[in-house]
Amino acid sequence: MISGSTKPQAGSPIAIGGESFVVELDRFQGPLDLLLHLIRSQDIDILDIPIAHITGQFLRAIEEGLDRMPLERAGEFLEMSATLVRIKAQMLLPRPERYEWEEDPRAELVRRLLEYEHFQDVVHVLQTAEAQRGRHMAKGYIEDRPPPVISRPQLEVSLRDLLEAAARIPDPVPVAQVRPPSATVTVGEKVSLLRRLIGKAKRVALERLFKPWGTRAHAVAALLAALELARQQVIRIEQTKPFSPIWLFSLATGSDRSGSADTGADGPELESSRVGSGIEENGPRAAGAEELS
Amino acid sequence: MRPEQIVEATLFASQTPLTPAELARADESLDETQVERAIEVLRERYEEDERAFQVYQLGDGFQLLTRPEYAPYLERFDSVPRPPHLSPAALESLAIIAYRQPIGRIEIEDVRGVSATSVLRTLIDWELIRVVGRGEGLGRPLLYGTTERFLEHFGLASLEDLPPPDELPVALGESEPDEAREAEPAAPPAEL
Amino acid sequence: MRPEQIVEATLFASQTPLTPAELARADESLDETQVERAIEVLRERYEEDERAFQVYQLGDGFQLLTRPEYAPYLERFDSVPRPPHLSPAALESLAIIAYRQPIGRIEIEDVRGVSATSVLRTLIDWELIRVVGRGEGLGRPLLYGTTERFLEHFGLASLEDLPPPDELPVALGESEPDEAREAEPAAPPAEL
Repeated sequence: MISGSTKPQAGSPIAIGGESFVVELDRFQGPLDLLLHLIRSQDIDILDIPIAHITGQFLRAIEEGLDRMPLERAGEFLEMSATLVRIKAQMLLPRPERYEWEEDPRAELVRRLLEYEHFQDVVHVLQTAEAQRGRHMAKGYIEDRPPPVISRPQLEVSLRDLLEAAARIPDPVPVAQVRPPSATVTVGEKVSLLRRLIGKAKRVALERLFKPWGTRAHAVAALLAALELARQQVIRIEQTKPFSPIWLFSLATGSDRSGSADTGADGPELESSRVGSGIEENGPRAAGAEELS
Repeated sequence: MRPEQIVEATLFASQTPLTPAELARADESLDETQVERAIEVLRERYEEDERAFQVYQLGDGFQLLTRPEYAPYLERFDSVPRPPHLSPAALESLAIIAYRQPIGRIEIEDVRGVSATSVLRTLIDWELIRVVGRGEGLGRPLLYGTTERFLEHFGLASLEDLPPPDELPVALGESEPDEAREAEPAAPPAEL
Repeated sequence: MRPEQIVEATLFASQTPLTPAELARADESLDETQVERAIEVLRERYEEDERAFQVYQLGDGFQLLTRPEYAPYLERFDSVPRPPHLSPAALESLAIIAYRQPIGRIEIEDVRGVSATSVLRTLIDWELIRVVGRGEGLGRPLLYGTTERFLEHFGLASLEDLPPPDELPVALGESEPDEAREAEPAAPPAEL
């Protein structure tokens, strides 16, 4: 939010220029929403957007809110500002250089805005339907008076169920494992392990060098190995803040392996496609004939 | 026992919508056609007698619900928690999916201009949408569509209850994928 | 809206019997006498119209229920209220709390890897766990522990009756159903 004092209502005119330009960025679903708001609230013809004007307003609107935004959202607004600036530049090209058959640089943006506006209408339809549905009550709408504890139905859960669940609890991470004294660990071993790992990946978490063994000796050896290789300028050690993971970066030149964290987003959704209609969601209640099926 | 009495008893006892096939399970003598006729009989009787409830169609199922004009009275009671109203972000994605299904995440994000990953997960968790297939192209992306529960949540008998795109204030020039809309004969309006 | 319509809507929507005083809460215009009169009106109408349900008095409350002659139809459905059971998620959290109490939500989530908020609420509703204190650290998080009812439910005299974690496999092996053990060829009696 850019300024908390005044909340502009949707459709209220935005003061242009000067200090009174107040837009709560949080209120908008995204760059298209904000853009549409700017256009609608100033009675601008969507088919003939004054790009320079709107771009200026858009940039000012996001300027302050941006650093308070999660990176991903900020990126979405920045992408739109880049688009606006590009269109503005294209519009400034001297006419003769643009051919008649060339599309208006604003065309794609207008198409997206119209499409977005269209779905805002659908949102409105759904909201109305949702509100109407909320006025129909089903049997069981009026809540059970909580029965006295004594009369509660017995839970159908046995001690065995509980113990089985307990057996599934993963062990707490051991603080230190007892190892036979013969299993010594040397810095040399860690150096060659690190060299092997760093050969395959551009960066390696220090943790990987000792986590599987879990003992302090391994951690110390790993750290010494890392320091040794850093001294030899094979790797660079980085930690962004205290207690955050320590990363070891290969200094050898290689292809850039910038992470792509968001790609597999579709995967796990399949698994979560059923959320229990069971007791966990709804809490206990006298089951009616709800299980009719 | 007349069919409409059996159907009435079953509808009355259920807290969730039941399809004609499910209702017919109450008695060997019943088939789906009879169930549907019985529902019609009940609807007319309730209408005539000004009962406080009516049979409504939600998706493929039928359910006894109170009429909307009684909401103010019932809201005075402690009620069981009902599904929350959907957030604007969820509604936006849902609107796009409802009209463009089957549709992939990328296409939804293109329309909204923002990431849809977490919203999609929420909608799946609430069983308002589900994966209906995989698209062509790179990585064969998952395609999403709306569920029965979607219809129930919005009190719709079918997707046809949603206004056709060209009747919305901002109509889009391009034609919408809506063969499904013409395929089925419109079900009797649920009056919701 | 006539009193009997308001009373009908309320009776319909309620899962449990409501007393005339409770029913009268639906509207300022109603008092107990009017509610009772409305119930009489409804009863007569349902009788006349041969509805599948009727208003029954249970204790000092009234409830809409199906008539007994429809029981055979309804019994064909899977509708008998079954004793509720805990979901695997709830059970898992309960196990973690039983063995690690007092423990905060964050720690439970760390072990389970998923949110525990709604599960904790369920367990508290069932009085299997309760808040036993507050932890150190940021926000002084609530700490949960098991209750008397937890012990009662699982037939434990005290928490010490829970097998120590490292004996769990043994404990589970011992409580194997007896038939399984009897199926095994028994060690030949010494005398043979």
